[in-house]
Amino acid sequence: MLFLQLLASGIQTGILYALTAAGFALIFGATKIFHVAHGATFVIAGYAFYECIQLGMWWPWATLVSFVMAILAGILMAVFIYRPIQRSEGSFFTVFVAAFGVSIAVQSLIQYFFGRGSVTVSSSLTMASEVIEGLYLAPILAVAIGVSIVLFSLVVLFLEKKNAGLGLRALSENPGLLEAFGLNAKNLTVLAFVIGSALVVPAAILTSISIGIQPSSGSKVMLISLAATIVGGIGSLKGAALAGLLLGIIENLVITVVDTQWSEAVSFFILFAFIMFRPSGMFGAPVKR
Amino acid sequence: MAANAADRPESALEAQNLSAGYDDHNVFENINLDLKKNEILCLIGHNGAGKSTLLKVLFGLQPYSAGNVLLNGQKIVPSPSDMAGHGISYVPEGRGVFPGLTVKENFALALWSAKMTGTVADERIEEVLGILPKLKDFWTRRAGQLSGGQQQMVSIGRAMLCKPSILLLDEPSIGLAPKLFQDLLEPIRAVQKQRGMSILLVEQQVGEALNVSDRVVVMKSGEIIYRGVPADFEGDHTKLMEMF
Amino acid sequence: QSGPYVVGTLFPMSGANAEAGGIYTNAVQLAFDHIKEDNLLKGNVEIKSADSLGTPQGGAIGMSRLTSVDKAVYTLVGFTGVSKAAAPIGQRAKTMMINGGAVGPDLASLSPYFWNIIPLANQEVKFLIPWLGEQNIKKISVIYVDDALGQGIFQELKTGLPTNGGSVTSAYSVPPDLQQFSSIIARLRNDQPDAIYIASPNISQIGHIIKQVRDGGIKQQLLTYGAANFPSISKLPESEGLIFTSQGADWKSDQPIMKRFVDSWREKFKTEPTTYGLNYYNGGLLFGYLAKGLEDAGKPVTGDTLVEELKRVGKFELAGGEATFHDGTVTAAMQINKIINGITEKIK
Amino acid sequence: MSNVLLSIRGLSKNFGGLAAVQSVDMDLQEGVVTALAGPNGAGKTTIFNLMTGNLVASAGDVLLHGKSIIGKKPYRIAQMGIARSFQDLRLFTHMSVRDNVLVALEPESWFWQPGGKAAWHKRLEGVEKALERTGLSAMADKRAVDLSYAETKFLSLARILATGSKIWLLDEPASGLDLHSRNRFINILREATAEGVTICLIEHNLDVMTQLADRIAFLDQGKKLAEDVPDKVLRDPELIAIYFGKSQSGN
Amino acid sequence: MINYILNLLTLATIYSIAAASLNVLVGYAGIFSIAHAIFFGLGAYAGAQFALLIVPDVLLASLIGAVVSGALSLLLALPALRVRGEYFVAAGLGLQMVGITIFSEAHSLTGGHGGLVGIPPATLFGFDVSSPGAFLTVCLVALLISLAVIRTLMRSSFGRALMSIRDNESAAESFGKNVPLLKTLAMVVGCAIVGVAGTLFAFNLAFINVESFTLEQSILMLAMVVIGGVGTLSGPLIGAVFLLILPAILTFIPFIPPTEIGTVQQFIYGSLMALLMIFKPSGIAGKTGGK
Ligand SMILES: Nc1ncnc2c1ncn2[C@@H]1O[C@H](COP(=O)(O)OP(=O)(O)OP(=O)(O)O)[C@@H](O)[C@H]1O
Ligand SMILES: Nc1ncnc2c1ncn2[C@@H]1O[C@H](COP(=O)(O)OP(=O)(O)OP(=O)(O)O)[C@@H](O)[C@H]1O
Ligand SMILES: [Mg+2]
Ligand SMILES: [Mg+2]
Repeated sequence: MLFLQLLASGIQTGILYALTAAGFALIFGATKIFHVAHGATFVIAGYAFYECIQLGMWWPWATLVSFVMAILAGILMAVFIYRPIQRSEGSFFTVFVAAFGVSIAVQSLIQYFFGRGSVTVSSSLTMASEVIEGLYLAPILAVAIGVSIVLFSLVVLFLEKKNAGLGLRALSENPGLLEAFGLNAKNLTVLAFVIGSALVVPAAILTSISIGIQPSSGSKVMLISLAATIVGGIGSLKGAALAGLLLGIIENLVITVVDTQWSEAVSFFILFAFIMFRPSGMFGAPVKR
Repeated sequence: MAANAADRPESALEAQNLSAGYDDHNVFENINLDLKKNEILCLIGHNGAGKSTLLKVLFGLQPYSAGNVLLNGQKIVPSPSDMAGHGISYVPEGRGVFPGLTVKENFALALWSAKMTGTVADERIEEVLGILPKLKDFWTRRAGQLSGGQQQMVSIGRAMLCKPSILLLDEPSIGLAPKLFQDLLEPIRAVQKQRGMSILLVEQQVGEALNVSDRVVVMKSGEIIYRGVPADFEGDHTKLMEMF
Repeated sequence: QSGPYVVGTLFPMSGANAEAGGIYTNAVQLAFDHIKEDNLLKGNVEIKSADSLGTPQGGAIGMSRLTSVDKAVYTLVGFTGVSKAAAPIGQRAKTMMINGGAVGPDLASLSPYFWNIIPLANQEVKFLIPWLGEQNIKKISVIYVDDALGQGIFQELKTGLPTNGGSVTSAYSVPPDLQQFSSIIARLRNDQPDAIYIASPNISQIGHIIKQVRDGGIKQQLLTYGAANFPSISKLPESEGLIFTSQGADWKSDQPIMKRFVDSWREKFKTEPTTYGLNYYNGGLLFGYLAKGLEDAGKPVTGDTLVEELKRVGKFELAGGEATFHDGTVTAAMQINKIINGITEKIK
Repeated sequence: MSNVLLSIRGLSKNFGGLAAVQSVDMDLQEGVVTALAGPNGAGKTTIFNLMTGNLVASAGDVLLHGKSIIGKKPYRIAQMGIARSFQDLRLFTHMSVRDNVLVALEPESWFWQPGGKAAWHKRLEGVEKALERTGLSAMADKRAVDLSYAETKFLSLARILATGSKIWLLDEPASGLDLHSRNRFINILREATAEGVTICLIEHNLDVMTQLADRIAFLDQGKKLAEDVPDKVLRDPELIAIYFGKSQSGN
Repeated sequence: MINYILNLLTLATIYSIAAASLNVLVGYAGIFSIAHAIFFGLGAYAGAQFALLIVPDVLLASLIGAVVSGALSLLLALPALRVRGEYFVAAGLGLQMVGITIFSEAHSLTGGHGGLVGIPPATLFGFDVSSPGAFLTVCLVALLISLAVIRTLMRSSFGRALMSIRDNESAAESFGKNVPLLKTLAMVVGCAIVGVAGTLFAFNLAFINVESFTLEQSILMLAMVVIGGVGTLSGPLIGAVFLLILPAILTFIPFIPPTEIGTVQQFIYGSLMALLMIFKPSGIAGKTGGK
């Protein structure tokens, strides 16, 4: 029963990871932009939702506002931070440091306007009850599963049916050539940021309900997203999502064998192990050396 | 063979007094080039003459500092997506394929760019595979795993997909075995004759290129120093090559 | 010489623990407002704030600035890591340091210039254990961060509980920045303890644990230490019924100093006062008393003389009652609180 | 009969189901320029990669001075005196032209090179000589990325020239060059062979091939179909059909 | 004032050493490490333990710090030899996170979260060098030596070999470069130097715990290198001074209510970082407009 319980909580954690990781993976996979500020988008989405609820808004509207804010944040960063840097041939690390700067700035802005503590949106969805003997589940688990399945299906469908997925993959390989094909690399970059940032929204909302969100929540999101992206295989959206789910489950299950203070480090052990023994990740193409 | 007023309506893509370059230096200034409808125009010149730059400017990949670009006699400011929309294809110098995508996916991308779907798309693929039958052999392999020449084949095939009315080819022969180069040029020439297409061909393999060209233009250090027809040289192209 | 006396504050003003820094700063400010109103001192007091970022390095830079640029003679600090990094710098510069927030037991002996105006955590647990015995709460599970605070509390529980017939049934050590406790909660459910003690230096983490434990359907009594005085914990709906120790602070007391503190706090900050606020308020007052003593004796006000004065007097009438200082720390009254209908009430 | 420096025996390479190279034998004789010709995808580059250890052979052997070097790491093989160029050049893009060449002259992978000051000066001299011969002296301080196309081709050659290796494997070194540059290129290679360098050359340009090659090995679909002096190979109607197609057969 | 400035300068000097050593990995060898704070920490713990248990001689302790950090850098070399680019960034991240957990749990070596307290004042050959001025001098000398070592190595064939690997690994191999060996050596050199910086850091603070070796620290060091100018000698120094002095200067901004100081400072700090990268992508000391 303990196992089942841990599995359930693992799935819930994992879904949050999967959603954020998929967003990060999509952006990174397509644009090669190491979007460290993905965590900032997460925090913005979470606070937007919280603030709207505080203002008495009906939750679907609040969700909508949260989507708009996150997507807007993504687009702004793509256009005003990353584009100028990439135009001047900024290296991987130039982008990294700029994105890091943005994260700090966003974090302090949120702190300034919303305070430093953790905020939580109260909801009856998080109250667990005994479903079967010894297994406690909260309705939010079902919501999370439902939302993530719908969202992933939508995104995957969009990417595959609309050829946009192909465009994004091509973008990751050679944006210049994309232009020679007559496609617009800038628009595709923005598209990647729109979808990637949108994916983070449900995760942010679920987190603000189930755990609570604070200005500094972004960094953990970023780390796990990054780990899942690599474990899943760079360029594979499904891989990242599955890896996120898996990391969440393992993080929970692992405490049956190791002490609790190690549970977080285990995700990174796994990351390390993957890089050592299967650098292409679960679904990636073999790494070219 | 300078363009006179009567030729105007026939022009497909034209550069008028065009100047362009990089950061600090101009590669060419006040250049005039007129690609007529249904002709193959061969542009040759030494390394660094500015041929690729001109092609890039015409396709909108590179900004120009002065002059005009005319498409079918209309003044335009070229941008890659517009040009593609107008049925103009460009084959860049070097490996013009996405190495991580399969040949099929490379094609799908080009079809997407040309907004072709369904049966139209299938027909186009059929036709190109008819021109370049070898493509079938590696249809589902990643382009990056192909040999240099095979990649070049994919690149040209892809450019033919959107049924282009104008084709800009930048040194398609690099890395191609002579037979393959011919195998490539001949069907293109055939298609061109059959349904009409303007081709601007930049080449170093002057002999082969002249065999298929209608006109030839020589560029030297950013200036056009000669305009003529292949017959001027009666097969002895060394004379032409010594011009630059 | 009569001032201006420079008093420094070294609190985290940004980052995860900035909430605490804000409250501490307000409290110190309030104390000096009162000192000024009373014309207690001849000299003016100037407050200089430095952001410790809550990290040792930030603390070191901030402390070094306070001592050498601002020439603070008296500095209020908080947080264990910061205190440890600041103590040697303060000692070198002969600045008196007062901690009113961190409760790691190892803070007692950092430096002769370093004094705690807050009873350290082990004292709180010592006070709690007999009460647990009375309530027949025997089996305790502990969720703790493996630092001085957590260890102090954990050790105290482990040795203290058996004397009252209780025991620690299970203990979970967690990293200080963990936010997600579902796996621990699953195991807690199996442990079936009578109560769960939460010992983390990270205020938002305590909040996360409380919320997630309750959401997870665990109904057992929750226990923690004085950190629950922070609104982000005490105002959580899930904190209903939470029991925690803190130093004695009877907000309804009619001791004039206390009454004045409580009233002005409510008026000025529109929130309920907390023991942390109280401690730093007292930290401010303490400086007033020490400096006054020195002024009266015609001595200069320096870190050295302040420490001397503290040792000489030993006992001070501060908000909440008389406080006795010895061995680098303070002995003060303790109390047990329970959150009932969102309000913190003293139950013992 | 001249001395065989490098030879391959029964060399094969499969990529998944694709037999890119099938049991190829070939000898590179001292001072002889051997051209590898054949249609695209014939396996020419793959043979180079097998010889230099960049790919691991599925079967067969590579012998240097009669000793097997199969399974050795690329850097070991390079240190044994085999220098190669790449179809896609692979310059050290952000280093200066001079450093691009200098680095090729410093084989020791340690904190310092043996030989002290004297050796250092000798290396510098080597660099200047290589730059001069390839006509790059004027742009020695430019970064490789800032070179024009033709210059990058010559830099790629300068690196190899400087190593002092006696065996060169050149993968389409002159492709895309104009007539003038091509002739310069051919001259440099001629000089090198005169100094005793053994060259194996992949080339699609007939001019270059006929002007340089002493022997041509003809490959198709991973198999070696012929190896002989150019006159013979270029007269074989079968090969011509494969390589040049019909219209060129009179050439 | 003077002591504060000395203190800041000391810290800036220590971080300059750290950033310069990271530059060996990032700028020259193309090894994108974001676990540098772990090696900084290894040096700090090793040096501090040596000072606590044996003798607080800053030279000996630094050597110990360098040796321990350099030796354990082989841990990082392992993945570095297998993967590159973003994959290696992720490996570094894994090492960083696991390393922090180990630092927090290895109580007997690191003092856990509580850290190591009471590191004795530094001495050199028996003389006390713990006064701010003297210790700054010690740190400056260490910086000069580190820079001299780095400069000599990077201008030698070793540096060129590293750069050739950075630019094109397979080509470097084809010119006889033993890539795994060179990468490992670069790693050992970089990490040994940061080990020295770590030891000096421990002496300077007289107290160390995990909070000084977190991912944020690693990123801060990286930011120093990038903001200063990757692959340049002076870049890391400029970056270190800039990123350490800037927040200190920001504390002198008047008119900010004390409760908001931190927030405003952080906002300015973060925005400046982003803006610098937009307008000076190759770093302050880097060549402009270069591609
Ligand atoms: N990205 C660039 N930045 C700066 N200068 C460039 C760039 N690309 C080309 N050039 C310069 O512009 C000039 C023209 O180059 P271009 O590529 O158009 O020549 P080309 O005629 O196509 O030569 P080739 O036959 O070698 O392909 C050359 O001097 C070249 O060095
Ligand atoms: N890494 C690889 N994975 C799979 N197949 C490969 C790989 N490298 C080459 N091939 C295949 O092996 C065959 C031989 O390729 P190779 O590059 O040796 O040809 P080549 O003779 O050099 O041709 P070209 O003249 O076009 O450069 C080709 O069919 C190619 O697609
Ligand atoms: Mg060109
Ligand atoms: Mg090849």
